[in-house]
Amino acid sequence: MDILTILFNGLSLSSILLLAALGLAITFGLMGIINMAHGEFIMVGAYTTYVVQGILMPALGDGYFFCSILLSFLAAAAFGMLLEVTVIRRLYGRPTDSLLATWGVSLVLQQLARSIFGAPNVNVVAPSFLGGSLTLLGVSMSYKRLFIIGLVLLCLLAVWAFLYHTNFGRKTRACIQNRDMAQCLGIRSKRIDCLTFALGSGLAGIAGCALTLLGSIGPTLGQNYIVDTFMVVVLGGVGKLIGSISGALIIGIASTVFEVGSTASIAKAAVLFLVILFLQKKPQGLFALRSRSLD
Amino acid sequence: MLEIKGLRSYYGESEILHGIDLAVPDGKIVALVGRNGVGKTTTLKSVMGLVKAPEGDVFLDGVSLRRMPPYERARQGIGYVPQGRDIFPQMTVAENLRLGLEVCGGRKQDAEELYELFPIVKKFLARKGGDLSGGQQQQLAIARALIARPKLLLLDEPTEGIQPSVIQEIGDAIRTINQKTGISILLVEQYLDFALELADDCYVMDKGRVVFHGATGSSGKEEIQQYMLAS
Amino acid sequence: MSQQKASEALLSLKHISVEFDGFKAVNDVTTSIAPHEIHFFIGPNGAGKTTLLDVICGKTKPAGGEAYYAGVGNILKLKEFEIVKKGICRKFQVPSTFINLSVYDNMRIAINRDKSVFGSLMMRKRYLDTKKIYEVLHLVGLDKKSKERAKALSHGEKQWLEIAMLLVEEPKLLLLDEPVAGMGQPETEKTARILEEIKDRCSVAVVEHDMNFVKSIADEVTVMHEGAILTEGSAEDVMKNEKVQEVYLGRGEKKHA
Amino acid sequence: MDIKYWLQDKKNLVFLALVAVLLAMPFVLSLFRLTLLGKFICYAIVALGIDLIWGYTGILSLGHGVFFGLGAYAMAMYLKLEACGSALPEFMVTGGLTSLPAFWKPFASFPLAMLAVAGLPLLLALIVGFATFKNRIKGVYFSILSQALAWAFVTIFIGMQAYTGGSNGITGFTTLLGIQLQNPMNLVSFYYFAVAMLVLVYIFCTWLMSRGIGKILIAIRDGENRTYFTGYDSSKYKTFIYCISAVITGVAGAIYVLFAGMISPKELDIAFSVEMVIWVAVGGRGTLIGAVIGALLVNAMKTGISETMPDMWLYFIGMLFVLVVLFMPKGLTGVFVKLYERGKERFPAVRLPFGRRRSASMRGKGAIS
Amino acid sequence: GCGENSAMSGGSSSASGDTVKVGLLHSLSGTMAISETSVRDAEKLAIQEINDQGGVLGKKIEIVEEDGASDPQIFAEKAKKLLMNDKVATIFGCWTSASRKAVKPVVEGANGLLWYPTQYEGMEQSKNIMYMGAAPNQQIVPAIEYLLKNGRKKMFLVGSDYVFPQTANRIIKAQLKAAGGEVVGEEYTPMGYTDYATIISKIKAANPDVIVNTLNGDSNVAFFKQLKDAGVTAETCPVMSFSIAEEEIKGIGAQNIAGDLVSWDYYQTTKTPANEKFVAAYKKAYGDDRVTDDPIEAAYDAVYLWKAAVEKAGSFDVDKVRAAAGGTSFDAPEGTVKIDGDNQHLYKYVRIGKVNANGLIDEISATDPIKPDPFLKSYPWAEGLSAGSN
Ligand SMILES: Nc1ncnc2c1ncn2[C@@H]1O[C@H](COP(=O)(O)OP(=O)(O)OP(=O)(O)O)[C@@H](O)[C@H]1O
Ligand SMILES: Nc1ncnc2c1ncn2[C@@H]1O[C@H](COP(=O)(O)OP(=O)(O)OP(=O)(O)O)[C@@H](O)[C@H]1O
Ligand SMILES: NC(N)=O
Ligand SMILES: [Mg+2]
Ligand SMILES: [Mg+2]
Repeated sequence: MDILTILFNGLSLSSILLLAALGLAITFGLMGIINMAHGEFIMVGAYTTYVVQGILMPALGDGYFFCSILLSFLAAAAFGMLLEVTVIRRLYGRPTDSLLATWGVSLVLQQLARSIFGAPNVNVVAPSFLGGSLTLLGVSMSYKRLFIIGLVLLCLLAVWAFLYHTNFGRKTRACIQNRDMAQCLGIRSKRIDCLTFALGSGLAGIAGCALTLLGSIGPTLGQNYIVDTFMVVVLGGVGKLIGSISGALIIGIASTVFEVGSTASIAKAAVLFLVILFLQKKPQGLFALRSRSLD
Repeated sequence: MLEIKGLRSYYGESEILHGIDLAVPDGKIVALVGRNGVGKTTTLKSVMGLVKAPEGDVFLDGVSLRRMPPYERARQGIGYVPQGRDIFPQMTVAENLRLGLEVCGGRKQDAEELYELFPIVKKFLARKGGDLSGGQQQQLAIARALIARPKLLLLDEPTEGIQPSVIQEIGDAIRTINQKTGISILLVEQYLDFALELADDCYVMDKGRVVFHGATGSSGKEEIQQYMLAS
Repeated sequence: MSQQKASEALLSLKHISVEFDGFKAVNDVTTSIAPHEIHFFIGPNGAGKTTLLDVICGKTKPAGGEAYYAGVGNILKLKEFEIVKKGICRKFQVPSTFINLSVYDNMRIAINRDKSVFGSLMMRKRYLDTKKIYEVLHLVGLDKKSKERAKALSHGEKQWLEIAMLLVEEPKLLLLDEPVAGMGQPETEKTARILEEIKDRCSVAVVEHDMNFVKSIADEVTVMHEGAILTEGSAEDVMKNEKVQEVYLGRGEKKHA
Repeated sequence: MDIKYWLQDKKNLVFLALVAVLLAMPFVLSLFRLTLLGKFICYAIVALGIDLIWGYTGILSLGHGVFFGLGAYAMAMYLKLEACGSALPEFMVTGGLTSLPAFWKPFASFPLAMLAVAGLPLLLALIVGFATFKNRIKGVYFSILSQALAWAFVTIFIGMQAYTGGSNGITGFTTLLGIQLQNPMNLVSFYYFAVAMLVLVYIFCTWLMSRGIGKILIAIRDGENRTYFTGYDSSKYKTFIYCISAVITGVAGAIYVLFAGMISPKELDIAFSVEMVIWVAVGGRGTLIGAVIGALLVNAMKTGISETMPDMWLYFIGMLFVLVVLFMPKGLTGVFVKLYERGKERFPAVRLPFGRRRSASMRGKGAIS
Repeated sequence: GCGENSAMSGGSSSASGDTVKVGLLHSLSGTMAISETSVRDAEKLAIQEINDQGGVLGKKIEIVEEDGASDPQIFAEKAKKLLMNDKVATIFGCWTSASRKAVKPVVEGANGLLWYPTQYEGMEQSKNIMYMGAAPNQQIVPAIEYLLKNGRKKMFLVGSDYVFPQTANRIIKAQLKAAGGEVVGEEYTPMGYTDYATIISKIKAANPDVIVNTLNGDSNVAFFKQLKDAGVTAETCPVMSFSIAEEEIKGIGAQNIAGDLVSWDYYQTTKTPANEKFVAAYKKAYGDDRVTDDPIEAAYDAVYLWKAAVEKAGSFDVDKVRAAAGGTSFDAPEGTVKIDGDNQHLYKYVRIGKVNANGLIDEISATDPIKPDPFLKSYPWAEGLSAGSN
């Protein structure tokens, strides 16, 4: 296999990982919530796409997919908001507790999907303009993968602009860093937290929508992404977007390279061990947040 | 301006303030002093709504703050400089300042005046708040509270950890601001001389109660000092 | 400083520099702390005083320089806890205690002599230790709160607890970062008394902005400015220094009465 | 340890009462239920191990299933070889092996297998703990890392089918040192053995936490950086307690195999590892007794609900976790302590000293520092 | 009061009163619920039908259902519970080999009976299990023969890192070696794996005549979607799958798999009178959008075969039912199936199928019932693959 193919495959895998992890980079990386239900939010996005397809495809044809990106975002965001208001809100600053509670939530959401859509997988028909692939320099690049790379760049840009170049983003970061003080500056921290969490969840929804292009849509869909997405965020360094980007790139490309030389199982285990080893050198991830304070 | 009436505050089950009465008249600087652990910080936090205070009430310009969450209170025009500064450590100095403007909707406002008062803040605009030295953070915290031009400023030990020359500057700054803008100030201080020199009025606290209230004239000063030593 | 003094110093710092992303927080600092002296570090906010203490106690690794500790040698390569075991204890600018343990347990953890895992497996309540803990707690006025969780102490009380924890450890060199910040007049005086008292047993390096406090007990004062040493000497001497007055004390230093 | 002192702690008395109930169970329960309870007791032992590192030290491991699995696999390998006699285990044959792999050979010996039950978890914990804690990997980083570790181990165990039985795991045991595993009387003996181990481990844990080290672990949980400056090498403490916890978990895994009659990589998995933590959370972290009660209760409920509502039980269990975290942050033990203290206030006459010694840890919020 | 009672046998006390208890043991949660819930539904349908017709030996069947939760250890525990606590007459359950291997010692210990509905890798035989799915010689071997016959000699093997695929591929390799085929690649991916870019690149580089796919569950969806986009078509290089039936095709999307090959004993389109009735009944019970497939049908058959065996034995007693089971036949949707008394597997039809654009499968080649040979004893090339019955 030539190097360009490996590179493209790695890049493609990275983009998928990043898309799946982007929401987590916000809810976990910035807000400190270990959201074990993140995978289930991805699932919500995927099922939303399925439902939207059923309703809109007859009318809009392939165009339904663009609606479903938006609606997946909104649906997952709505779930996120609901979760924030009922559960997460009480758990800020208690990361382990957030982990346990969201684990419970993930069980409930999985079962909910089973109750509503049945246990078997459902199918989403990808828009026809994304079928097939482009061959460039001898590398066959499927349009779906190119589309996902584009989508993740777009999401990144939006999130980055939002967090670092809007008032809301600044308020978000303030709340995350010191909730009480933010309130004392007139910031409605509860609302901000809620919206931020909804944003992170919504991004998971977009990931779910995009993943219908490549993978299955079923109640356990989210479980496949839990370890990978957390690794991406942790490897990059919690709290840094640039960290998550490089985390995804490293894991994606390393997985692909290993897989070329060995098997998928070995590659998977090897990458995990590699990340674990790497963290020994850089315990706070690639892009650590430095801080002078004790603890 | 600010009126505290019969305020009782709790941390969990334990009552810390046993009925505080205190008033900050319009445009005046009022000092609140007392030994360690008597509840000064708790009083300020109660005004901001950060601790449980089921009994008593706080009025700002006659409006009861009782049912308001902290951010509402801030929007009523209270600026707060907490003990320990509470700078946002991962944000730049500039961003910390911008956040000070949230109270009035995040509109940009001229900060030149503040830069004059605290040149250090301007010098380090691009540095992360958490990397500043203790004293630098303190100055940033005051600047952050002032930037939105509040009606009432709550200062919790603003001289803690500040170099002597800057203490004087802070003192001057407080006085200047007070005179120029008519802002009212409630100042908690351990550094008695500093407090008494600035304040028009002084309250002494002990064990969750106000034990003395008087003006800071030369006669008052001695009396206050006595209370401080005796309590 | 004289060559002779350096040789008998408890700790001598040589050409210490610290950089943060190209910013020199401490720049080629050379000084020493003699046995049984109270050595103050003063200087403007951001001068690098806290950073210097960070270097001594192992929290920050310097870009260059050496720190010789009597009988041990260069300590900059050691880990924090190893440095503590050599008898250098540190109080932080923001009080830091074990908030979920009682005041008493905080003290017990500090007083424990054998700090290895095996040692603390065997750690027992010893009558003498308990007695000493209460003595020290009494000294700082926290004996009545010995059963309180450290979380429930006020800012000033936490400062005291931290100091008390250092005292029971019987260090050879005590590093104090703004010990009287947030303390009232009487407490400040009490701190001064305590420091004078323990001076017989150890050296103390103090960072402080309260000039009265400095004047009352300083044996030696080092003034730092922008990462470097501006001047050194007795409290009287340095306060007379014009440059010090300009960058640090300001016009009406005397008001600080 | 002073027995009088030990008995003064109400929690220990509760434990003794619980043990009395457990001892009576063989006379009450059917054989099937007794085996089930035997499994739960193994879980309770695991929970004690989790409580040591999470409840007291604040290290959240999401990969303890690996230690459980290592202990269990060590036992299972021994049992399998005993069951197969001189023949090759069938999964090796289907996997294409013609002779027993070298690393299996020691497991033919009972003493060596038992050594491995404790030794393998210990070795792994030592390596992982030493490296990660020394490098100051902590908090969520450690949790995620341990989760990845579990994932990697599961992948390897499944992938090496010819050597580990793959996703089938190892099944089909007959005897242990010639004792029939399925024989009812023997199962009752195993049950009593499990209870004895629970008591032993519990006493060991209370002893450990009553020493100075208990306080120091809490100090590490609440302010690890400060412990360096008080002269403690916290990484050694963390490695130590992590190893202890791993060994306890491994031993529990080995006993568990006797009741389950099999082991599969599912028991190394993240889901199972998270469940372990949840048992402790439900019972109340940092109390030991809470861990035991939590493990027994959660599993009893899980079994009960899934038997009555096989389609719906996930809703109940899922909601249980959420509700416990939200409304009982200190778990059941916290609720009981509160009720007890309320009662004490109301009826001051019946004042009893409620183990003040450990109260600090009980109140701990137990965040991963 | 029921007639015959032998205190030691697992089944007898279940048949007290007017009902007889049977256990249904499938994963209703976890990853395997995707496949197993439908199988469970088929069993319920059969039971419902039997009860409507008056039950078995005059007794209505009472269902005790348990969730195996996709965890072998839970399967073992629940099987124990069904046998020892509920004293069910028999168990219909499991899907994965892992769950079957876990339940096997339990049914053997308590002398219960498990009716296992799935095709599997063979190399096993237990007197306490009735194997309703295809043995390797009823699915894998004929499929490979079919491929070779059609000139597809270069094969690329893709499977999940799991027992069935690994064993199946060992069989295939042995078979190819004997028959002159060639394996040009062999890849395994962990369960739940979703990114097949690299493997597809490897496949393209190896340029096989056919891909032999033994992936399990979710991975199939990802594999086919991505394969299609990479331009590997059924015309140039078809995929022959062993774990994909109509139900899975719904999740994959017919457009992604149309034209590819499968090998089963039964399809929804199989033309028998019994199947017409079965498909109609299944859709009536569970909705028109549901499909039937091989494991669903096998599970359905299992209940009826059990009924036939019980009636032949005149008893629910496991030993008697087993003794009577040999030779018992049923007019199943796939045609008449018969229990082989020697190894308790079924005589089954083998049908090679091609996925059509509607997501159903068209039969393109079929055989008469083949005798089950789980250990492939009748194939000389398979010597050394099995370890005897264990
Ligand atoms: N989070 C808390 N939980 C419980 N008790 C607390 C808490 N914070 C403070 N206290 C208690 O409340 C009392 C008053 O504390 P407060 O911080 O208001 O004192 P202060 O007057 O500001 O003292 P200082 O000058 O030392 O800052 C103290 O005795 C302290 O023990
Ligand atoms: N981690 C860091 N990253 C960047 N700059 C830092 C960092 N730590 C310290 N600094 C800078 O180094 C300088 C020295 O800081 P230091 O805390 O040592 O001052 P200080 O003398 O203790 O001041 P103060 O009296 O206000 O406490 C300051 O300008 C500070 O902003
Ligand atoms: N036995 C199977 N198909 O897993
Ligand atoms: Mg205070
Ligand atoms: Mg400092």
